[in-house]
Amino acid sequence: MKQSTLIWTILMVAGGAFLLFQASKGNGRVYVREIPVEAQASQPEGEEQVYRWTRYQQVTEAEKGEPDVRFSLSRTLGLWVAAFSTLAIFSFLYGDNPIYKFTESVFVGVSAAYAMVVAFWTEIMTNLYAKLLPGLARITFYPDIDSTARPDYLYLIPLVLSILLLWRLSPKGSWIARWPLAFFIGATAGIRLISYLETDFVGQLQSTVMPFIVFASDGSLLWIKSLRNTIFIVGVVSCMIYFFFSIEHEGVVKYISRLGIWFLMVTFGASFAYTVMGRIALLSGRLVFLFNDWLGI
Amino acid sequence: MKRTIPLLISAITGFVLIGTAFIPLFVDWGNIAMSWFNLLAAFAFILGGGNLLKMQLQKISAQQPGWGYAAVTLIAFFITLFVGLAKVGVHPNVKFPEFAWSGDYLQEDGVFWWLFEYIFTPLSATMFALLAFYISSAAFRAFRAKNTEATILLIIAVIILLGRTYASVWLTGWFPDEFIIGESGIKYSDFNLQNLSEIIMEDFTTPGMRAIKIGIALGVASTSLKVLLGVDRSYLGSDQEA
Amino acid sequence: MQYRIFKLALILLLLPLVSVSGLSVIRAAEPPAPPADFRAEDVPGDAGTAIDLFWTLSPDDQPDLKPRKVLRYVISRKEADNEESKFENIGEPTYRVNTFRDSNCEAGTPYLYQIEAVGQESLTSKPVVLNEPVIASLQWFNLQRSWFAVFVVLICGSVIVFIRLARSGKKLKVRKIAGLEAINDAVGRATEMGRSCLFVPGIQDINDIQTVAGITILAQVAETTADYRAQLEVPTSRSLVMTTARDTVEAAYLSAGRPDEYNEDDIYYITDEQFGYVASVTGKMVRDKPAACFYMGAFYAESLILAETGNSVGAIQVAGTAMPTQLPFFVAACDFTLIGEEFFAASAYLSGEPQQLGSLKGQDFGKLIGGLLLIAGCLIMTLSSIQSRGVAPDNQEPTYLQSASNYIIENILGKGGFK
Amino acid sequence: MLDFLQHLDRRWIFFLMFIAVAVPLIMGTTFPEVPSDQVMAVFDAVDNLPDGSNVVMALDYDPASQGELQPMASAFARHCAIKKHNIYFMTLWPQGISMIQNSIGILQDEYPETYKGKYGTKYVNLGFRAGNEGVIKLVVEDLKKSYSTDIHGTNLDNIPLTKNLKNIQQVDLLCNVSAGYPGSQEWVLYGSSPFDIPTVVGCTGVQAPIMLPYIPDQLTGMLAAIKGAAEYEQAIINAYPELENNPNAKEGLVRMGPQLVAHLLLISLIFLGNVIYFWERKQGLHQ
Repeated sequence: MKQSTLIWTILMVAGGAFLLFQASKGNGRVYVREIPVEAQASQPEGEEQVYRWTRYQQVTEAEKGEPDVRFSLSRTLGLWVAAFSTLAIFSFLYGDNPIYKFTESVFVGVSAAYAMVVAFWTEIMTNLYAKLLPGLARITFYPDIDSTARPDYLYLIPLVLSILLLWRLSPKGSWIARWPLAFFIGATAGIRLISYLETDFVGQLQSTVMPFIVFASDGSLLWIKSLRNTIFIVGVVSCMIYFFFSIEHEGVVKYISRLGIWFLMVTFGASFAYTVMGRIALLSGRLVFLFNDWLGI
Repeated sequence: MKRTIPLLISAITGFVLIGTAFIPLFVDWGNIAMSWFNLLAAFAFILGGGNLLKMQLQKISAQQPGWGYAAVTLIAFFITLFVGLAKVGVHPNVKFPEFAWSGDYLQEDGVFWWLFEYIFTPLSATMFALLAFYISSAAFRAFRAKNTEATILLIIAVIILLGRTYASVWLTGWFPDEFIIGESGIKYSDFNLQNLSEIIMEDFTTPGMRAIKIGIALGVASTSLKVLLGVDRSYLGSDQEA
Repeated sequence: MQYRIFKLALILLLLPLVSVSGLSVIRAAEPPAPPADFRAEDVPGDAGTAIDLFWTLSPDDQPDLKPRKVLRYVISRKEADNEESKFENIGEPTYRVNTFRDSNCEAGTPYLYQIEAVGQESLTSKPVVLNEPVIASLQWFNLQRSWFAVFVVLICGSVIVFIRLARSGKKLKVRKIAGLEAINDAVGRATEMGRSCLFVPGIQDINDIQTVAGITILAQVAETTADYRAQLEVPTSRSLVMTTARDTVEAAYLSAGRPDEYNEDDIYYITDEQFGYVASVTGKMVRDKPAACFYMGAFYAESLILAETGNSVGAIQVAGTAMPTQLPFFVAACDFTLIGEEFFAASAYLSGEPQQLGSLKGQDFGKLIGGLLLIAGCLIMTLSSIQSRGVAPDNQEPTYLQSASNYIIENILGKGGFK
Repeated sequence: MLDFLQHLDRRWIFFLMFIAVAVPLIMGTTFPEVPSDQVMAVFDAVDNLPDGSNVVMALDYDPASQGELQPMASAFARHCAIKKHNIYFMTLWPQGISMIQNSIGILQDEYPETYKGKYGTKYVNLGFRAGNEGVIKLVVEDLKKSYSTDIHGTNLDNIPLTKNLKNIQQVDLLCNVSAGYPGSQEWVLYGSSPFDIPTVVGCTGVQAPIMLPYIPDQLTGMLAAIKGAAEYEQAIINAYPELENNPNAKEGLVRMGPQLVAHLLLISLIFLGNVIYFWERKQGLHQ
């Protein structure tokens, strides 16, 4: 193990030196173009007022000499933070370490808060707050709401259910959270029962009904098409028999279900290959970020 | 009370939604139920955040091993939550500049956007990219042709892995465009790796998946039915919990 | 002189050409011809909220005309019996489109529709208005789904009936599941080698049915380990799963007659986080080198990390899950795998609970109906294709077999409904 | 030798994998692709629509799957832009908002004459709504119950594109790019299958086999994994050669290089692993 430690240390030092070299060449810097924004107040009866601020648009390094284009500290910092986070997670491959654990904890915190913020602004504010208090919503966050909009008191029901749901966090009386949960689960069960039966049961049967033997319009046998249809139907039926639990696997059934399991294995083989393919694509996506966006290779 | 009402709620909701498929009058009720459902789903995100908070706080107060990391999680959580809810660094909507809060919370250059772009994105993407490495070591150390089934699976996987890249052209691109037996309609080139992998996907994988889908559909239907009828009450939890 | 005559002749010759081309320039800026055969139909099987509109494309709406003479159609609507109502734009389908669905109708209100073709420079054709108003009417039952309703009733009904039967004490037969014997063998070998068994119940909470099925199988594993006096370890990723697993294992040791050998500390909670949990479990595997590993429950990307480590310590591995994406990895890396429904069937078989057995039987009944329908449909289609072999399809009345196979596909399995 | 391989530290395999993906990426190797029938079905579904048709682009993925799906989403956006379609963006994933911004970026930077400053008349960003399949169920029946405003808080009744849109049964095509649940399968189950909405999807390799049985009855076509993306890019380039010089339009094609080397590496690893396994079995290590 001593030897391997040495090798890995050399690799890491070499990697670090390469990074420094790339950074010294000016890579890993982000430039932005300044775009001035001028906005007129929307209320015509109010006093005329113009609001100004600047928007920034990221540009490629080639444009850095142009006017309005400047170095962006916040985005450059961001890029390096992103690169550091990427390497920190990759460090888990060498072994569990504090840097990995640190970034992982950051990830858990950020992602939970992110989901909360998005749910808050998109669903809760637009579909609950704006429906229950349209007047207030108009003067705070959503000036575009129709001024004639009336509160829709029907939305008090989901509000109450939601509060009951959050009750789960309290140490006492958390059984009350079962009511919204029951609504949630009942609704899921209802829509799933119908759509799965319609699309995945009846719909799949419909797509599978086809003739074993196919003829061309001139009456000659299309034997390749016939063979493929037959394989297809036999495949579906034999797999269904494998998953049929009311009869023992004896006699003919034994052979049919054996055929079924082979079909399943071919299915899983394809699934295996596609999953592998996807995982590799994810890695190349990440390396594209490191090489192109950060190191500028 | 603790059990009957939830059972009633789930049964009524479920059967109304089933009814929407057959009785057009129910469609509007179904839509209302779905809009409530979506609101509850949004609150579930908040519940998730709350749960995280609770657990990390417990960890810290009990000084469990690794509580320092729990503190890191909490700090990250609160910073993100604050900048997101307060729309820090977000300019208002151009159409309504006098409303300071009318801007888009994920606006480019906002602090929340920065956190998402430069912390969340690389972390989540890299977590998943690790899987490519795990698959490579599992390929070497775990995927064995132990029995007929595993052998078929691995052979098919190899054919498709090759057939979906340019290797198929290198290895089997030379298969001639000639009929195998007379005018049979089958050419040698129909069996090059690319075509072979397509044949496998269309004629073998699709029927297998179809049978699996039919099975899953029946399973989902019967599970849903059991929930609606109150036969399966596992979602209510055990009585001691209350 | 000759030259001038020639020139004159040339001008005379060219004049009509010029005027024709000049005309065509004017024609390009002309409004397009209106569409024809404009008609409306109430959408069947809805609550009276939608009307379908159909028309024949404007003769100027040609596929390869450049520039296009028709860019889009404008459809407007007004209430027929309301004097003050005016035509209001309700939609603008693009060229080459000849249908439109108005989903904003009120049931029982008569509507008049109007369509115009719009060409270059926003020139519109003469409007075409419907001859008579159309009313969207409410239907009480969506007849298009009548056959589907039959399926729903049959399948749900059979599940209910079988659960009742099982509760009333009738013995429901389920075939032997081969994977279950593999479990006993694995435990037996662990005992021989004097090493422990490891059971991983997936990473989902107890409300996931796969976790529940996994715990049922855990009961069987625990009974076997109690019999053989082997050590059993269960690391969990959810605290509720830990509690349930402890109850289950304790009960299993009790029924095996060895309550004293049950050790609560062997069933413990690690962490909710996916990779943290896996890192801890695999670390444990490398240290303790269990002789048998069981993975029963809902698994995600961690499946192959677990299976790989188990393999590298030389354990016998038995897996069971219904996650279609993880099954391939288990099949490739484990000695035995319970595939999808087999996993649930094994759980029903072991638990003997009426609701599990009943729904398993109900699903079998559904498969039976589906399978029979499928085979019947395929046979009828084959016969009909043999029967009408070589006959041109359009000049022939559909034969009995053809209409039968059409009925199966379009009505029973499709959206045709009873007819 | 075999003994050495048996006890090989798995970090060496990780290192090999890294090299297998990194080197072709740095070299930028691409290979010619021939679009398959399945990919051409997707291409035709977008291409055969009249210019300016209404397309819903549901981008249900997150940064974690960007490596696999971004090339598809970009190709869809580019293809729709060439056809001047009206695009409605939406997502069922909270992290999908930023993915929509990427696609809008393509519309504005590469096709400014059609899309720059045309928000509301050529494209609209509906953003995210919570509720997974619940959202689908609602938008196919009653869009405005779920989306009363777009992402900027503008009322949908004040946006020309959405003013008359009752639900998405009225659109001409649904394009979905999805990384899992909720995604392609849910769109088929609750949207395209019961209401016959023409749908094409682009999905990850993990989902691809699961989506296969829906083709062609419930689903018009599918782009499966990065290979599907590369073929689709090639199909677009074949039909619109002006894209030949746009390096961004070849994102997927560039990724096929690492894919090839990594697949070959994996196959040799599986092969080598099995050789060791059978050798061990012969030695009697497994009974």
